[in-house]
Amino acid sequence: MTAALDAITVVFVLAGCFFFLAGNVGLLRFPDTLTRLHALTKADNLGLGLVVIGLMPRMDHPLSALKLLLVWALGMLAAATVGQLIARSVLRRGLPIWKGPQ
Amino acid sequence: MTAFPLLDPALCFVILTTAVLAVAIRTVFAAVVSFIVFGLLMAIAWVRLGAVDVALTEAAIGAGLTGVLLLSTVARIAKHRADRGDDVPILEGPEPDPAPTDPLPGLATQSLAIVLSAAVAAALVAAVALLPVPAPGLVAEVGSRLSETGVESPVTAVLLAYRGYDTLLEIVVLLFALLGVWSLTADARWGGQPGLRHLARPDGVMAYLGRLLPPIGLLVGVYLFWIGGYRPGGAFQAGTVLAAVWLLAVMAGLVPIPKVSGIRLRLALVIGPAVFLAIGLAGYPLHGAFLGYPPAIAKVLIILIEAGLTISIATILGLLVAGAPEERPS
Amino acid sequence: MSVDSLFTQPGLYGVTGALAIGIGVYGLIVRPHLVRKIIAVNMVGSGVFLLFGAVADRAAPGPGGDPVPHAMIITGIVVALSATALAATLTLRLSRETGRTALPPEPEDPAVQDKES
Amino acid sequence: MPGVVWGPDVGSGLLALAVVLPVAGALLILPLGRHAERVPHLLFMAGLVLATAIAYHVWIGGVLTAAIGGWPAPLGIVLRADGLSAVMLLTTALVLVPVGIFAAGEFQPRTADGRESRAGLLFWPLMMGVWAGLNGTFLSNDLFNIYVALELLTLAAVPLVTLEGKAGTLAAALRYLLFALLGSLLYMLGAALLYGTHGTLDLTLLADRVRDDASALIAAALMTAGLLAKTAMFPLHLWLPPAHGGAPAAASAILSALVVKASFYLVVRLWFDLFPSLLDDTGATVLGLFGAAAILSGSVLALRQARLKLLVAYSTLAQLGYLFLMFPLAGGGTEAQPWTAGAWSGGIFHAVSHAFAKASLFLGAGILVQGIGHDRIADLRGAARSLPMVIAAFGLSGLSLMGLPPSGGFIAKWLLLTTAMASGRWGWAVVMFAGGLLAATYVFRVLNRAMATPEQPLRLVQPVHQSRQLAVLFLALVSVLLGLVPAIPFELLQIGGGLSTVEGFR
Amino acid sequence: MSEFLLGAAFFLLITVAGGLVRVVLGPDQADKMMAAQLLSSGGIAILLIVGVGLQLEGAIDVALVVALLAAFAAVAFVKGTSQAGTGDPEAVGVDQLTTLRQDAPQGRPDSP
Repeated sequence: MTAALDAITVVFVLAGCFFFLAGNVGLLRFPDTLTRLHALTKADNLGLGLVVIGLMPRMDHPLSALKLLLVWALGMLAAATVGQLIARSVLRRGLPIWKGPQ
Repeated sequence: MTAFPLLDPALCFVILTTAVLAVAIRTVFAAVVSFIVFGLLMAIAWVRLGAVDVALTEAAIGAGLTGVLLLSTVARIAKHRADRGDDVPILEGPEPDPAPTDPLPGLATQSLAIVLSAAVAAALVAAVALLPVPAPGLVAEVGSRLSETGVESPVTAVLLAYRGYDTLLEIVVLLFALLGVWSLTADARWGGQPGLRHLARPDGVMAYLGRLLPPIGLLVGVYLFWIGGYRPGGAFQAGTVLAAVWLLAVMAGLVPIPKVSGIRLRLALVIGPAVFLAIGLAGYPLHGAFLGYPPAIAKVLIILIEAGLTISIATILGLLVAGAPEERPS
Repeated sequence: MSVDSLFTQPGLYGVTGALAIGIGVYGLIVRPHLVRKIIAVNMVGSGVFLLFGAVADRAAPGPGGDPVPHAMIITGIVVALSATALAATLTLRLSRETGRTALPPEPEDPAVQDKES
Repeated sequence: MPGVVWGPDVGSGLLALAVVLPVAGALLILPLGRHAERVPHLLFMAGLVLATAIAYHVWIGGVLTAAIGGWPAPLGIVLRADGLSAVMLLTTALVLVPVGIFAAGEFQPRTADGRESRAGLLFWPLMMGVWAGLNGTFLSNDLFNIYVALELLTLAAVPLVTLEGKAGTLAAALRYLLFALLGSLLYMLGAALLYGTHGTLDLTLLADRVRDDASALIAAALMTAGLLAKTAMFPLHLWLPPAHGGAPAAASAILSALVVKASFYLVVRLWFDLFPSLLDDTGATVLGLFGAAAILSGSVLALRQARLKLLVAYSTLAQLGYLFLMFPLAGGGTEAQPWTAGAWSGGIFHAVSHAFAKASLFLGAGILVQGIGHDRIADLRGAARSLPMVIAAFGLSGLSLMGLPPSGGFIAKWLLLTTAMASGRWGWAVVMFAGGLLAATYVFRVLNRAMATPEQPLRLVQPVHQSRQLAVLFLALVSVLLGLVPAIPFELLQIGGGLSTVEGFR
Repeated sequence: MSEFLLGAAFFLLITVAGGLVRVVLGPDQADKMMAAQLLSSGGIAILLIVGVGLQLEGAIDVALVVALLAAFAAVAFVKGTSQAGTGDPEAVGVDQLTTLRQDAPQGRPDSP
């Protein structure tokens, strides 16, 4: 039974790490601010969620598992709202917007 | 103990890179951002060193509040430059940076700085190397007398029982920092609301965040306050989280900060140190010494002190970040 | 004289603390902008606390460590924040009154204006 | 384990009160706001009574120690009051009472139209904070607790510099804050290294465990460098004149007379109690050279000042130099000489008499600024006629600065000079003579300008209340009185002092 | 297992450190702040993994505090860029959105 739980942890944490890598590559490679927002709000949250799911079986008390979920929820809430605010501030300040690969 | 030997050198290297960035990076805003990242990595380093209490404090105060304080300072400096009609349009255009890069001083000062900082760093590395291997510490003493303090978490026992006098002076230091900040208001604005008046779109995302996060923050704050007795946590970390969410509600324009001359605000500031002082003086008859807690009721006294401290710390830290009153009192 | 103690976990963090102090001192002297000086002072503070934490970790390795230095570091961080808040407000006031964000080169005469009748 | 405090060791019970009283004062004044006029003066009086009680208990019962919370040394924090701490506590309380009376004329919590005044209200809790920081530093026997007390002192003193809201003082306050913060961090770094090596931060325990090895030297160097920055000693003195010159008179009196003395007191504690054997010739001579450079540069710069407050601020730099001459004369690793105790007492004596003289000078300068509208030395003609008591106080304090009999400064310099000559080190004696001469020039420069008969009598811009002039005169008289009856303070100083016994080192 | 977890933390640390490049290069302040946000969410993951790897129950609380305060720092930044500290980015410049809609023919109508 613990081998199965360990396997879940390994798989999910690795997947989480992959999405964090994807997020970072996105942050560095994307052409303009608005597209980079995807890296921040999408890839990272998925990475964090997978890591949280991967770590949940390791928790000895169900309450700490709940706390892990709260951390993930907070992460998502922060990313969503901040992404919206930054996007609106970028638009308002009229920064150059990438119009596709001319 | 080092299950994965590569993690520590990597963490140290990234910490030092962020430190160099915070000093050497071109613009002031980027320096503040690097400093926020530095604070976060320090919190990870503290967890790696097993000091979870310190990690909590560093994450809440070092990375959190100090970062926000510096961010709002940079923004307000930009506002002052804009009000003065300086050339740099505030935060418009592709590379809007409020403060242009400031020139480095002459060669003499730079070389002096390099020599001095290298000397200090080298002396310290030598001192670290010279520290004796069987390191003396007070772990045993703290553990042996823990039962008399009525608290299980050793750090809370040290903070509030063994070295309670330090913590009393520390909350007084915090209060005097606030008095110092308030003393910098213009005379005409004395008595007004601290910080800038904030307005937000009623149905916008800011107001939504201002309504949603504070309850969660309150929950986390009370949780941190309560577990202070058993596990890492306590008044300082709880106070910081409460201050942060209170400021969030203020930024969302939902909650007005009470006036500086308001009596309720002043009592909230003073209650923490006052309760601590009263219990300290009660220590004379109860236990024969200042801040002496009789073991039987030590736990109750410590919880009382922590409750007072949490209220005062949350109020003081919130007002410290909000800054000196800038609004003309209505 | 145990140089190899530098490569154990506490030694490593102690050296990082020492180097962070060096970087902070350099930044404090070289950078004229006041917000950067505040950052440099905070960095020296964090370096001192990291070095103190490494010292504590040596006393009792593993989770927990020596609680006395940990309590002192928590006090130090709170004191550092209050000093930073005062320095930031002074900087803001200087920026609003004089428009400068750096200290004047040599200490010019403090404005003890004559209260001419 | 916890002896009943009301029994024989009443004295040790009082120690904690010396810090609790100012803190309680600050906490009381803030909510009272407009209605807190008389509270500070009552507290200053109570503080004077408390300081005398502590000094009395030290006088009859020897060194007092009080473990806070009943926790013994390595674990808890111990407050310790020996002769030196008792003298410094008394000086602080004795300087604060007249300064409080003086400041009452300038800082009222309630403005004329009944509103609460910013500076008027905040001045008093900040003074209480400085007082708590000072008492905390003088009494604490734990290195980290001293760090927190020093931070409280700095964070209460810096806002005093900018309290009058003048734009010029902002840069001075910022420079002061940055120097003080760096100083405190270096000090804490040294304390951290000592904890790492010896496992405790209690001074008495550390004094037995410290060996003269490289790590103790590095820790001592770091702590001394930090404290030199906070004492504005020669290489790190840039911040003091604009800060003390620009601050309001009552605040600059406290800053120059007491706040810089706290870090000097700690350097004395470090070098004479914690690392007595480490104070070899090189270390002591370096400190002495810093002192000599401070005397000469401070005095020369004081001569060139056009404004009285800045002249007095630069003279603080010079007089601090004398204090650091004590290290080569009293320490220096020379084998126990009968006169080394004299140099140690001479240094402390100079610190105390300078505190009274400097407080009187700054308050006098404050009255001049308020009375005749300016403090430009060139236009002081006729000031003696219109403000006789202030100029008389200026003369008396000048005596103490120059070190002429019968002032307290004379006794201090006499002790230092005899040690220098008895041990054949003429260099320090020459420096002291030069310093005294330069002090004489800048004091007399001001005096004869003030005594000169003006063409038309100098009109007072604003009448100065009698009690404020009496406060200035009282401080100058105490500084002179110290010279007339030095026996009692001399004996009090020797109790429990590191270097007090005549045969030199313990 | 803790060997694997700390190894994962090491990998995360390296990828997250990559974000520092954006802090240096980032043309606009928003990019730098986003990089900081990315670093902090990566930091939260590292905290969780190291906490579990070292059996430190408190590390989850640290992650909780970091998550809460990261949002707070981002809001402070966004407010800083709007009307210099007091306004709300959404309250301002609604008209600019309409101009955007004209010159972006293939874009979806922007939902306010």
